[in-house]
Amino acid sequence: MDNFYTIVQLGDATIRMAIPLLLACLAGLFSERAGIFDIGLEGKMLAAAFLSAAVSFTTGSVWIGLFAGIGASIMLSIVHGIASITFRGNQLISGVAINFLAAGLTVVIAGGWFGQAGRTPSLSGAARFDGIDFPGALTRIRDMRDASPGMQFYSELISGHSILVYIAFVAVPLSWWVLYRTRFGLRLRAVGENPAAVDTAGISVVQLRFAAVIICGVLCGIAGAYLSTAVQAGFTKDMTANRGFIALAALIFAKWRPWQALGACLLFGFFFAIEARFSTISMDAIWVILLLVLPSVFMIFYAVRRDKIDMAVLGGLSAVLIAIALMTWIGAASGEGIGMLTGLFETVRIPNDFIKSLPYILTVVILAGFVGKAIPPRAGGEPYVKER
Amino acid sequence: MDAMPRWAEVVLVPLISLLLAMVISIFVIIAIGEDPFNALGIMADASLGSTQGIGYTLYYATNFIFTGLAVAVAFHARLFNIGGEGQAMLGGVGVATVCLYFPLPHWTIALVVAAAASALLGAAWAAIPAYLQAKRGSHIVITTIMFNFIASGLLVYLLREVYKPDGSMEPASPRFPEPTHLPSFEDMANAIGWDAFTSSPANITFFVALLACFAIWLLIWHTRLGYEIRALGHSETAAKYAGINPVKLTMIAMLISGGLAGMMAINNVMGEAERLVLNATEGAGFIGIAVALMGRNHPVGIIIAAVLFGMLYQGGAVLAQDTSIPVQMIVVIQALVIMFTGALDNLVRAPLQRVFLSMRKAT
Amino acid sequence: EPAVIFDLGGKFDKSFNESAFNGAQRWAEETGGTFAEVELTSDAQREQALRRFAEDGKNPIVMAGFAFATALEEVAGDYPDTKFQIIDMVVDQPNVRSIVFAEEQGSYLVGMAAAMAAEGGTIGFIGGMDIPLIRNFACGYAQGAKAVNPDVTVIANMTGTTPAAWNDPVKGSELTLAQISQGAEVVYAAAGGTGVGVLQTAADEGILSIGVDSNQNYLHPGQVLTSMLKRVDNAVYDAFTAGTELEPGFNVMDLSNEGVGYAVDENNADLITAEMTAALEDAQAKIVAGEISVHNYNSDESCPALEF
Amino acid sequence: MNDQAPAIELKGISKAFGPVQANKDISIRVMPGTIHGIIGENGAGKSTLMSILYGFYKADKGEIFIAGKKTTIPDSQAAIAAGIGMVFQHFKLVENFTVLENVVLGAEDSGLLKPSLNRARRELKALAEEYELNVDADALIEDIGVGMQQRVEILKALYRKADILILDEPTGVLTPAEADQLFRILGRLKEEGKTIILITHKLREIMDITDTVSVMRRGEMTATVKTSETSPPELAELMVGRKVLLRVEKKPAQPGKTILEVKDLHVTDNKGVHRIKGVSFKVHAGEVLGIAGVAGNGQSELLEVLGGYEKATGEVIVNGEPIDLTGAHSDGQSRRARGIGHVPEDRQREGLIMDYTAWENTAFGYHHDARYQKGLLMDNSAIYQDTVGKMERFDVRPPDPKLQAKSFSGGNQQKIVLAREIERNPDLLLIGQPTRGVDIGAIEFIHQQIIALRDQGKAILLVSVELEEILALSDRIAVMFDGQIMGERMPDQTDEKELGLLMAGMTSAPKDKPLHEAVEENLAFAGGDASKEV
Ligand SMILES: Nc1ncnc2c1ncn2[C@@H]1O[C@H](COP(=O)(O)OP(=O)(O)OP(=O)(O)O)[C@@H](O)[C@H]1O
Ligand SMILES: Nc1ncnc2c1ncn2[C@@H]1O[C@H](COP(=O)(O)OP(=O)(O)OP(=O)(O)O)[C@@H](O)[C@H]1O
Ligand SMILES: [Mg+2]
Ligand SMILES: [Mg+2]
Repeated sequence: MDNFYTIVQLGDATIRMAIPLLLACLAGLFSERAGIFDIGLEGKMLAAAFLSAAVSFTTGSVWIGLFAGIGASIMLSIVHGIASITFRGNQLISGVAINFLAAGLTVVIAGGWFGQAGRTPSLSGAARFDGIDFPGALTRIRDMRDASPGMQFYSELISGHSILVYIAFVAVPLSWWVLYRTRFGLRLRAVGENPAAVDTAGISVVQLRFAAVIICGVLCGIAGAYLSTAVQAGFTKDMTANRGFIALAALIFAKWRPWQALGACLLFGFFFAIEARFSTISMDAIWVILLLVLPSVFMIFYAVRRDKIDMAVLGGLSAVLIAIALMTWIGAASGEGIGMLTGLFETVRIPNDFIKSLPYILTVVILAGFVGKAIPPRAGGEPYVKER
Repeated sequence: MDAMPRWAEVVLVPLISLLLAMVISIFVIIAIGEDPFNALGIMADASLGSTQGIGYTLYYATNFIFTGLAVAVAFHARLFNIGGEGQAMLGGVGVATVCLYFPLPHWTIALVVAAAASALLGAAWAAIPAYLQAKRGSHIVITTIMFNFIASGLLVYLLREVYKPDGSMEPASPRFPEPTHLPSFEDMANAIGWDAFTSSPANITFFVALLACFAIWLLIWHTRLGYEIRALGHSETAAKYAGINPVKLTMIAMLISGGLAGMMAINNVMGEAERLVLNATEGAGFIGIAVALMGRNHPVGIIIAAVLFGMLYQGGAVLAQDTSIPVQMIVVIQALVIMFTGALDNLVRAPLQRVFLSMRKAT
Repeated sequence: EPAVIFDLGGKFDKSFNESAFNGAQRWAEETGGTFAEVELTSDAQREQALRRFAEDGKNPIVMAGFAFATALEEVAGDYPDTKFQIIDMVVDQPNVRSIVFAEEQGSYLVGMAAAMAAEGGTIGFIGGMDIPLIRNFACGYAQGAKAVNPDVTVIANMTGTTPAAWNDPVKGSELTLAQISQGAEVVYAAAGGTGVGVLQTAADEGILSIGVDSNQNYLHPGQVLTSMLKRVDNAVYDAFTAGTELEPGFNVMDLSNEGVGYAVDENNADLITAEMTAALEDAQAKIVAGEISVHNYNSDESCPALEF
Repeated sequence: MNDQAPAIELKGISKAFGPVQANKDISIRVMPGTIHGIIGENGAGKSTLMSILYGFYKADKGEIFIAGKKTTIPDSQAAIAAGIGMVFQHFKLVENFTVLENVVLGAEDSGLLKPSLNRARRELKALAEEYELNVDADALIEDIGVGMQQRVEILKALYRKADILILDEPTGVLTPAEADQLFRILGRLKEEGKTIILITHKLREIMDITDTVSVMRRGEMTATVKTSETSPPELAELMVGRKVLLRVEKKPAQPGKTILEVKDLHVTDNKGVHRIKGVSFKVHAGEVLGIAGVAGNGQSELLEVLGGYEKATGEVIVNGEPIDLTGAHSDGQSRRARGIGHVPEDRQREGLIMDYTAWENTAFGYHHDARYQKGLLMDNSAIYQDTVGKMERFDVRPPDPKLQAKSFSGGNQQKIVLAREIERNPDLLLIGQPTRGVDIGAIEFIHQQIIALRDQGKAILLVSVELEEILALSDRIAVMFDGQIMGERMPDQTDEKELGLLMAGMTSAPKDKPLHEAVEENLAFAGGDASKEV
């Protein structure tokens, strides 16, 4: 029962971690499906997080704050659009610049506005999104702990999230429907694949792409507002903590499709939930060693059937992993009176720096091992140039 | 036939873009209620007004030259290496390891050994994203970003568990032994009896960076390897036709790139801090992207852009101390510079082209 | 003109740095003087900031945080006429005043309060960056709790291992939820800006929390049990008041000189029962008198009451 | 002829792309119900002019009249509204959309897709019946051959109710049977009163089906004549500005020893499609072996394998020694070392680095040559000097080695590639599509070079989709279909009709159904393979 509740809670944390990723991921989906790459998701979320908190605090209404946050995000989207659509600039660079811009401006403006560089005052009451409690649901963790599993599931996972969470979940089928079932979606997908086809069909490439980046702005705005007004009660500097980049990785993992994006974001959310919950994980040395050695063996087998580059890179990586495994073993066995064999069953603590890096490591592993070559929208990243 | 002479493309476009970025920055400073000209004055004075200021500026510029070159080399192969930050961290690990655990008798030897170690670890850190891009098609932008995060996790671990002296609270290595200390500009000036660059961090690594620029210039435009790297960058299909192995070239270009980013550590870790600290790279890996772009991926351009960003850094740090403008103002200015010179360059180029075209027609 | 340099968490971390700022601010208001200040954004700037202030003739220069130790070692000798004060760390130089706080004593008292408030016998601790300094907080807290209730369970978590851990309210909130699900009824946040998230979540979930450094009772009236006061503000205030006459040397701020303590005000008056007040005052007297000795984690990097 | 208003009248159209004046003060009238041809050298401005009419580019100056009414065409939307449809030189289709989605794109009825798609499906069926334009509405564009893709483009125009149809070099990628079928359809459209503008480099097509023809040169309209009153030599002269040899003059071949022998070659591409299914043949010194075939039937892969950038199984013997088909020595460098030169099919994507200067491109693939080295560095000035000579001998215009490859016209780009590969004096020269999209002036020169090389006793393997070219240059002709060689013919003992049948996988004309249908069926059968991008 306790275990079940832990799982339910982990699920709850997963949702909390996944929602901003999901919204940002869908944002990126619209933009990139229209052929505009956007590594500025991070910056847009950050700007939205700041402005929504700031305006919520000032007006006392979180809804006004939400719209302000969305507005901030849309503004940056338009900047990105002007750079990459109107002036056909480099989309990656524009994205990098937007990230810097948001990181700097939020702090500078917060300093001017609230006299506290890098944060807004705490929000409370109507200035913040509260959880929506479904009928009959328990609201307190202490009550839930003693409830039945079904009740735990209902109260923790189904009920009690803020409205933005439900909006994010609804956004998934909605995005799918818009992309695949409407005229707008058809055109949007087409402009990301071959803008010339859209152009010669008599549709404005520029308008369509601007529409896409603005949708991207709206979704990023909600993601940012969620962080500062629902999860937290106020803005702190750099509070997006690289979620924009993880969302991009999720987008690639999902191969630019909405339902898969949901899956990818939940997975990444889960990694972060684990990271946030278990800052210390201990296990028997043998498991650690196996976890290091087995992939090494697999990689070596994979490499020997291929060329020199595979052998060098994978061999090197395996050597490092095996060295770490050996060191773990020796470390575990080096205690007083512990032999090498019993050393295997000593409990070792996994460094929490590793656990903190785990989501990133898993992202790479997933991209490398399970996604294969993700083919982005064909016109993605390239400005549409008719005449030079 | 080009629409514009080359000098206009290379000099005029970036310069006007830069001016535009400055104009907007001035408006931002006015908007937060400060005097922009006073602020610019402080920044100019702090970065160029004294040999000490210049020493700081060149110290930062040295970092940016390395990361800028790193980005540029990868760019020539059409690879976007955002991982300079992580690669530079690993470079720091390399420097710290040789400086702390190898008995290096003299700074000259230490410099060579540390440069090699930092380049090696930087390259190793770039190897996996490069491999994944070349062999598995995993997007290098994403993987290098991830490797930045992983590098910082690894660095904290190493600092705390390996390098940190017992009893210290700070996750940082002890100071490197005396013989590994590199001569700073101050030392060099004093040696010739000139009292200058007092306690500024610029050091001999600046010259190593200039050397690296020359080497990269040779590599890219005067060697077969450079020829192949550029060919791959321009057209992978054509490269294949010519018998160039894209996988191999992708690896090589990224290894060189990672090595250069790693070598930044001899400046900041060995030359300045003389110990390894957590946040030593200070975002230089990201600035490198802007520097490479502004410098049009050419070593000479990179030197100029690096010095400019060095001035921004140094000027900004002093600005924050002397006024109530937060340090992040500098981040805003950087963003504007990157935006205008990197992404909005057509805003300047298109009208300029028209001007040159009409001038030509008129004659 | 005196100067203060804030550490990476930033001036408004609602905690350590803010406390230092408050001290400086109070001095400025009372004397009408002005002071210079700077917030650092990276480790590499420490030395530069110190040197600039010293060269500009700022005196004394106060820095908030142990991380300045290395830079100060380096710089202090070059400016023998400038007085420096470092907090939370000892730097042995003739012109440096080092101030350390007996955090374990203050934490001991709030640990007692926590154990008395927690009927179920489980309390939590959330630290910022995992360093000996913060472990000392946790250790004192656990000792105090065990003194009241030997069977008490203390769940301790650290937010992270980098300075970013001082500023990660989202993670703080997650850790709080985890601790609540493990039964925690009071959580003590010694985590700088991260604590904002801890206190927020505790309030949202209807459990009690304990603030740190400055008085944080006001953040969620009626829901913050108390705050462990670490009077960094006093340390800064005193240094500024002493001005160039600042006396170098080593200084411990503890219960006896009100360097640490716990906060009672109108926001938590209802939470602190008479029984608690009696027990806490009794313990405080005994600590000051040396009858109770609270173990300092830093003395031997171990803790009798808690395992990390 | 009559007093009817012209379907289209352009007056004084000018258009510059930066420094390039693509169209200069062009005027043209096209009468309704006629087929109007436009010819001209590469870069003469034909596509530009038509793109202006279709609203893809905006003219700098000039007026457009549709059916006598002055019309402004700011974008393609306006052109479509004015009843104009255009099939571009490079198709404008979304590769991973279905045929149906491509047809509907931009012509949807409402916000929701379903109704539009349903209506389009019905209408497509009707159009298909009316014009014999069969397509599988649910096939993905990337899965169908270029002939089919062209049909989709035509259907797109008809679905939008176009009265004026512009086709830009439509036959470049078609088999003769497919081209015939296209012209039949055009004939029927004309009968219905629709107006057709046809851009082509093939004078025979002009003579066969157009009513009038306009000639463009260097951005200007040099002549408009009635087709019935002109002749190919006259048109060629109008285009190029001098007399052009339309026939290749060559002596009979003197085949020598076997230079290239291919035995049972198999190629499977990285998608797992079996591209070449057991091909064997020989090429001797002093002869040209021509390989004919519809694009996508394995000829490209054949060249890629021999050129060293596609892996294969089987045996390939050059000058008596086998070459490595999979291992470390199967790359382009090793091939060149074995005396194999290669003019690739796609000069812009393979043969040249478009952003490299001409002199840099001269070393491309040969950059490891000892004579281009100076110690560890490359000897850039040696390469430069080399280029000056090559440009002169091959009459590359402008002869400036510092220009980037992309600033040369297609014909001159091709000359740079040829100069590089021919002057290397290879024993075996692989040539793919030597004159694709190249105008007749340059074609003449390129053909002469190929024959000259043959006469020096070199072996030449020529791949081309142009049957005329194959017939003119080859000493023997092999026809590929679906990854196999359907048969070998001597050029003087065969004709386009027979080769066309072989290219569609048939050895004799079918009796039970029209030829083009059978061709279509067969090509569709090979369809999975025939989808390779062209
Ligand atoms: N999109 C473009 N932007 C700039 N210049 C172009 C562009 N397209 C063509 N050119 C210029 O046009 C000139 C000739 O190009 P064009 O495409 O007409 O050649 P071509 O002979 O038609 O080649 P091809 O046979 O491959 O179609 C060159 O100077 C080239 O630089
Ligand atoms: N998009 C473009 N941008 C810049 N210049 C262009 C562009 N397209 C064409 N040009 C220029 O316009 C000139 C005319 O090109 P156009 O494509 O109309 O020639 P064309 O007659 O169709 O040639 P081809 O027979 O090769 O198709 C070219 O020489 C080229 O310089
Ligand atoms: Mg053309
Ligand atoms: Mg054309």
